[in-house]
Amino acid sequence: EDVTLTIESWRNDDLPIWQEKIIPAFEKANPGIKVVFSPTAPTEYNAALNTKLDAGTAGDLITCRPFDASLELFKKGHLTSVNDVAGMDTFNAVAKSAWSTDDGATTFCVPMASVIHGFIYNKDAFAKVGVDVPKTEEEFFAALEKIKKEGSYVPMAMGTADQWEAATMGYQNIGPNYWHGEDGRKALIAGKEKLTDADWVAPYQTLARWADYLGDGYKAQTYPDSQNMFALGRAAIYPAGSWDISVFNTQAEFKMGAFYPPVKKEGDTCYISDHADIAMGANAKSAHPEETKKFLAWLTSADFADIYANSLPGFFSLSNHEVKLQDPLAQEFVNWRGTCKTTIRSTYQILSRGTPNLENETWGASANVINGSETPEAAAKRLQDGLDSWYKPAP
Amino acid sequence: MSEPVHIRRPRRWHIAVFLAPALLVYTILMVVPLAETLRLSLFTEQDQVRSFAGLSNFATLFGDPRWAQAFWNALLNNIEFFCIHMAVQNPVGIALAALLSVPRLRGRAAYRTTIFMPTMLSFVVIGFIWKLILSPLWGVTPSIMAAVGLKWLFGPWLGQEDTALIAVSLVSVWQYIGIPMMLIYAALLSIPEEIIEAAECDGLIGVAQFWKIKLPLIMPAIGLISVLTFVANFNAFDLIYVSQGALAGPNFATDILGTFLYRTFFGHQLQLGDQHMGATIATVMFLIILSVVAFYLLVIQRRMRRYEF
Amino acid sequence: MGSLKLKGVRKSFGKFEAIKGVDLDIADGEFVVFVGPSGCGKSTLLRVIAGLEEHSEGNVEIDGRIVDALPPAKRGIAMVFQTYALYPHLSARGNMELALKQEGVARSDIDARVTEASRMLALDQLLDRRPAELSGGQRQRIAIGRAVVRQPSLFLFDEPLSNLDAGLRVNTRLEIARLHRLLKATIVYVTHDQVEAMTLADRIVVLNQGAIEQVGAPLELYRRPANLFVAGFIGSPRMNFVQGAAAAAYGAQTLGVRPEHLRLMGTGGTWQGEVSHVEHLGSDTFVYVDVPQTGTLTVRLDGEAVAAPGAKVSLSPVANQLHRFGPDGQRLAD
Amino acid sequence: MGSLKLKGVRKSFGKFEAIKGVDLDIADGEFVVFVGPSGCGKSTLLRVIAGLEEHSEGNVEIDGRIVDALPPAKRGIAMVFQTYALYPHLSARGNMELALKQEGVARSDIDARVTEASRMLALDQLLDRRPAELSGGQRQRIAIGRAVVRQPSLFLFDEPLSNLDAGLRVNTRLEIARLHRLLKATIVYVTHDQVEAMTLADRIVVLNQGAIEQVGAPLELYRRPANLFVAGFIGSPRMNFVQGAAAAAYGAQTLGVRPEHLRLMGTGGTWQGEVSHVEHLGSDTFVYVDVPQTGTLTVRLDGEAVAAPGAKVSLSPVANQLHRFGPDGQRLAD
Amino acid sequence: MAQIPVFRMRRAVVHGLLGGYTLIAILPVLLIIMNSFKDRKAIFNHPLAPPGPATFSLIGYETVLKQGDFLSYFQNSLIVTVGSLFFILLFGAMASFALTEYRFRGNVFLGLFLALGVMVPIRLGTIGILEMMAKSGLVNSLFALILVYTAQGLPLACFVLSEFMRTVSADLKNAGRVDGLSEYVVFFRLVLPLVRPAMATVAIFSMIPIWNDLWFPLILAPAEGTKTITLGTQVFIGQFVTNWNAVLAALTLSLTPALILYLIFSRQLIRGLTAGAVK
Ligand SMILES: Nc1ncnc2c1ncn2[C@@H]1O[C@H](COP(=O)(O)OP(=O)(O)OP(=O)(O)O)[C@@H](O)[C@H]1O
Ligand SMILES: Nc1ncnc2c1ncn2[C@@H]1O[C@H](COP(=O)(O)OP(=O)(O)OP(=O)(O)O)[C@@H](O)[C@H]1O
Ligand SMILES: [Mg+2]
Ligand SMILES: [Mg+2]
Repeated sequence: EDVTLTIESWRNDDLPIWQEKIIPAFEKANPGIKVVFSPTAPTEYNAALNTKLDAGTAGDLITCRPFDASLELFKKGHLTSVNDVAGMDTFNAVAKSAWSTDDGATTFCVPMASVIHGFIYNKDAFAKVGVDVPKTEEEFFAALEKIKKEGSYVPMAMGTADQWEAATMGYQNIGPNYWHGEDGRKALIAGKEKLTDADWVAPYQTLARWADYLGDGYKAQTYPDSQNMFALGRAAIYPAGSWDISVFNTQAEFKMGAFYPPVKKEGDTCYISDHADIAMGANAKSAHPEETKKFLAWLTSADFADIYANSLPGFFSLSNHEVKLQDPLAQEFVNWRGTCKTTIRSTYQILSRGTPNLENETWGASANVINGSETPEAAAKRLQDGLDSWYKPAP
Repeated sequence: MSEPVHIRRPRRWHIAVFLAPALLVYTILMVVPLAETLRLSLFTEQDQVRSFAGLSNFATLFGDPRWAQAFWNALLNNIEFFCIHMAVQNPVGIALAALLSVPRLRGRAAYRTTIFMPTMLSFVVIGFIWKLILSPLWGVTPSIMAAVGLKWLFGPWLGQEDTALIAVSLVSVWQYIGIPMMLIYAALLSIPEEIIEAAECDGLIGVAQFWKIKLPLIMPAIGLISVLTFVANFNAFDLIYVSQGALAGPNFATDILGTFLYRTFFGHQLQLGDQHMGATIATVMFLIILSVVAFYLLVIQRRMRRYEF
Repeated sequence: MGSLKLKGVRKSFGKFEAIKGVDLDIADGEFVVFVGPSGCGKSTLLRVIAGLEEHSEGNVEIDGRIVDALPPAKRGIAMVFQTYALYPHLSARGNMELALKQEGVARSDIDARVTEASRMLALDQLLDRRPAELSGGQRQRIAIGRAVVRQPSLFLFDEPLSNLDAGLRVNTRLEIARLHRLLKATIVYVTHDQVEAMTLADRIVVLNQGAIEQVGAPLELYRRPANLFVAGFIGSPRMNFVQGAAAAAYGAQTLGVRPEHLRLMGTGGTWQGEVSHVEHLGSDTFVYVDVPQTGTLTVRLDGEAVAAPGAKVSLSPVANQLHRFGPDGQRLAD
Repeated sequence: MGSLKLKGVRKSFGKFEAIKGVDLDIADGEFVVFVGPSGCGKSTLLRVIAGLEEHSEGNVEIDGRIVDALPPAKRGIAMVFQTYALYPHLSARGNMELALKQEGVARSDIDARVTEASRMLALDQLLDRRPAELSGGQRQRIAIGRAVVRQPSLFLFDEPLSNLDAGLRVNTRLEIARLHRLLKATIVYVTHDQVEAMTLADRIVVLNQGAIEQVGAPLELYRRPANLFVAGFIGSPRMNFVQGAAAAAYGAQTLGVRPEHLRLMGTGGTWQGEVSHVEHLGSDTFVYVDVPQTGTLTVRLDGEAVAAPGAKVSLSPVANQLHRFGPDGQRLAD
Repeated sequence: MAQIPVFRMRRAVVHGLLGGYTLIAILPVLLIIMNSFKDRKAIFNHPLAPPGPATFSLIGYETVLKQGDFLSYFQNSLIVTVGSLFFILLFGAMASFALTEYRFRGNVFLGLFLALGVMVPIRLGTIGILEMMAKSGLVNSLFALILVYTAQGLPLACFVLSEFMRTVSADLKNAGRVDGLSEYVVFFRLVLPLVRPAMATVAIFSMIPIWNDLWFPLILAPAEGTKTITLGTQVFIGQFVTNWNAVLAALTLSLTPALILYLIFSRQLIRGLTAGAVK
């Protein structure tokens, strides 16, 4: 008799792709196992999943958010170790770090994909206004100014209503250039740098300047609003996560290009956020541990890497399999891995473990800074104070 | 003549039979789990070990400036949220009911049905509808306001700290206005026709009649609605969660006790759920609501005159 | 001041015509009582006069002025409702004052009028109580007081005593009679109580199915009812109606004899019958006599008359107290 | 079957004692009427008998069996409520059948009983209507029918006619009297209507403030009221009470004279006075005479007596119809 | 005769005010429904215009209906809602009958005990409830939802029904008792039919949160076979957040059944609310 595995996930957007591509591929390779993809809205996912795990009714396979949220699940014994899953060696330590214990000894989720930040732009708009792809910050703001003057496009499509958009597409997007990627991030965790240091305040100062180039009423503009604004061709530049690519591919009727966050001065090293975002683990209470393991093992395969990356352009495989991307825009994003140094979002590892939660605070701070309701310095101080209240870096 | 004898009445088992199903379902599925949860407010957890903590969670909530600041912010917002309902929802609801109860009004049923309709919609739908409508991008509201020459008044209300709470409250008012309207309407109908006619004969018509005759007579209903509004507002959560997100932006300007509790209890994004602090907040909320309801039941309701018509 | 004229007043509720063309003249200071069976339109007519109900046709004139388009408050009337309709949230004083305040009457004047009315109705002790704290009779007096203070030219009363118990009813009835003598105001009064109608009215208006059957002084209606309906309606116990041969003997289609106008004798009366039932009230005795071919006749005897069911008796009507009606139900000339 | 015995029955609502120790024996087949002013405990006592109210002390015996602990359903009684209390969602037939069906009476038997009752009460045409579609009198008959079909040994009626209008009231009253003759059941009947009490009862029980004032046949109460309360309560218009010298002349603290037992004459009577008000009912005339030192006396005259307010008149009581009461309010031996 | 002019004036003002608010109440909903039938460009460029031949499009509905089994979601919602309402009304009516009809020790206490339920969001008890359901194997069954909603709806139902129970004539119940009916028969055959309008009122007030609830379907019965329509809609809104055709169509699809149910009940609702008034 067939065994049915249920996947818990917040990616309800991906439902059709799982149903039409990924699951059939797995089932074909593994007869006797049926898989059901059962997503929850992202806003409800954590609450629903935790409740179900506590009560023992969660699905067999758990889609893992990066870092502490999943680490906590592992500590509570909800997730099993995946060290023994065949094929785990296709991931390097960095890829696994988001789903491993602090000492790196145990990994509890199989990494699936990362996302990269950058800017997508409307090629037609750039041509019409006559601006080139900016390489430095100066050029970036010059371009924005020119587009604004010209008047037929909103220079940049972003809103602060949802808060996370400002933090993720704004602060975490441009920040690595200022704090020098992994160096800065690690120093912060080690307590050697502070959020009040110039390198950490600077991205907020830059962000504050964006306000002039956002659409009317950007304060009430939600993330879907921004997407629509750009997709409808009303805006020239869109601070993006690579996952936006698939949305725009189906909706935009103009040519698009992408550029990585402009650097301070010509010739500076560029840094990009290549953030381990999604992985999958096994529910310790699963009634079918064998089959679950089988599925996880399949996730490490080249097959899966190919299907996933190509059906969800913008989600880039974390494995070391060669994946040929068919989507040119996605390929453009991946290419930056060669040009720039990569890092992950600064707030995710360790620093959001306590209360107040640095990630959540960063959302508010980023939105406030753009809205002008808080100065970059005050925001930074507030964040650092919050962090200090519970975080004592190991000496 | 023989002495009267005393005979005991048999036990009334049927009372138990009538009560049992409701009490069982209610106790098992509601009271026990909730009590279980509220009990957590007296415990804390270190490394997956739960231990008794006395009132220290409450000390944290009120003593730790971060918790306290968030709590008071939520409480004040919640009070504002409630005040806006009291100031808008109930008066407008009463006014609508008063209009509906005008005698021999044509189309009464249609008005009533339509105005009650938003109450039937889910938060998801309402949150979404109003985000769309108020969205500067879609431009429905700006163009309507432009049509009446008020375009300059328009702003991204849901996104500004000083307007977001008011805007969300008004959406909530829009949604719930049908309830006070219906209840007051029923109360107005129960005023005997002859009292109204006596007032007509006495020269009290229209607004004067409403203030001097009807309003005093529906006071008990208004009291009831106020309490129901209070309870509903201090339990509210969904609408803000749907329209402003779990962080109740901008900058916690729309954070009320419900969202604060939810975020704390269940966690959010990278923030892990803290059942103990969540339960602490829930207990405080429970006490606030309980004390207001008790105050109403024991003090206000008893003083309020009820009229038998 | 206080005269009332109804000219061809009609009132329909949808298809149903509740008032079917009423013409009526009421002189200043008159006390007119509307009587009629339940549902005949008494209240509706009163409400049309008050302006609480819009009539469909005709005119209402108060003091020679057509008031059809005036709201109740502007008609110079005061109404006392069957259910009292006191404002439950106001004290007795508040109830009486409200209309005056609304009109903007000066404070001193208000006080004077309330004092006067409460003296007249013996309400002084009650002025600060609310309706809920008053007995039925007291409430009724407050309701009347509320009407009195407005000094209307026309009082309208809708069955004001029907909610009172027997004892109170007698007292309040006497009070209303006194009030009328005192104020000399015009009063239109609806009731279905025989005694009230007979004792209070200057003129009684008998309504039936929305139309006037007869208008006249109480004793006139009692003595000379214009038709079968009025004959049957006025008087208690009800008038006996005899048809067929017995009536033909008097040259009438229907012959009406009131129970108090039948004499009971051993033999030799006009009608022979058998006692079927006897009711002893102490002060009166009602004897029900089954007369073959004629039906049951009610006889009222004074005091404690002795009559046993089953006894064969003979009945005679008092000669000049017979009422003769034609085939159309109208009274035949005496 | 059908006898009822109350032994020292008391009933308190909290501190308030509504029934203050009632002893009463009612024989099988008797028609007993409870009268008394509003609030005196008539309904409460009836409800105690029915088992709807638990009494605080004493015993209720039906057919020699103490029923204190029996629920109403098991007492073998049927009750007719003042408000009819018909089941609004059931047809007339449904109302009558419900109890029988619930008892498990056979279908054929049910049909027989309903047919019998509806024949007796002339309900045949109404059986399929719901209460809302019936007039007050018809509803009352259904309520009685519902009681009748259960064939109880004891009927309880609580003011069954008080909601009816005058005409219907007379008819239904006669119907109940007939029913009693027909069924020979025991009936306990509450009313505050003089006429009903006098005409229906085998015995009247006069209650006042929760205690029995007097029990007796109607005419006995009329003729020999045991005390002032009963004297004032039985008879309409109310008995005149004279105190002071006028009463002392007859050797009494209070002298009672019924209005129908006063004779009006020009001069030479016992009391002199002035006519203050006259009410003409057609069949009777009530004359109110102000007698100095004594108060207002009511005189009932037959027919259309002529008497004008203001006239000086003289009054005499009918000799053997005087009621003398002592200082304690009790009747003095004749 | 002409109408009394004062009345006519007054009524015009009343209609103006009521009509105005009715627009406020209905316009947002109409806007959504209207735009769900338009193509993407038209939604954005002329949001206030009704769909015309040039702009009419059903693409949103196609997208939505292709994705999920709306009919089955609707059926689940219906079963849960109707089932819960049945138990809420039955149990609630029984309890409030006992509380209002009989005087017994603990009566007042039980009344207060039932009222506590409206003061804490039941969501907080989720873990306990879920564990209980898991133990009894009711997870992913509609029955679990029915049980929870019944518990959740009882306090308010008892509160409202008690008010109405008090208005049922005592004589009527007593007539039944004297007629030999047991307490159960009095309740089921006499009282219940008479409080039907009140039951409709409670039904509407209880129906709203049940029909619209997202949380418990998500936790207790998220399986495809037991998904409710609100949960289904929510998935769509998440999935097509930028595809406004689909979002508007999903919104329209999810709000229509609620409105239809409401229209069915609303007549009874009014009767329930005004039952005491118009005798
Ligand atoms: N608002 C209304 N709509 C329809 N019909 C009505 C309305 N008001 C009264 N009627 C009908 O008009 C008729 C007259 O009613 P009205 O109240 O005047 O009777 P009434 O003589 O006062 O009776 P009662 O002695 O019972 O008070 C009745 O048949 C009644 O059913
Ligand atoms: N449930 C109760 N609680 C408290 N007091 C009550 C209750 N029922 C009746 N009473 C009181 O008991 C007394 C007797 O009431 P009961 O109803 O028996 O009077 P009644 O003689 O039937 O009067 P009526 O002629 O007005 O019907 C009254 O004073 C009443 O106020
Ligand atoms: Mg009337
Ligand atoms: Mg009584």
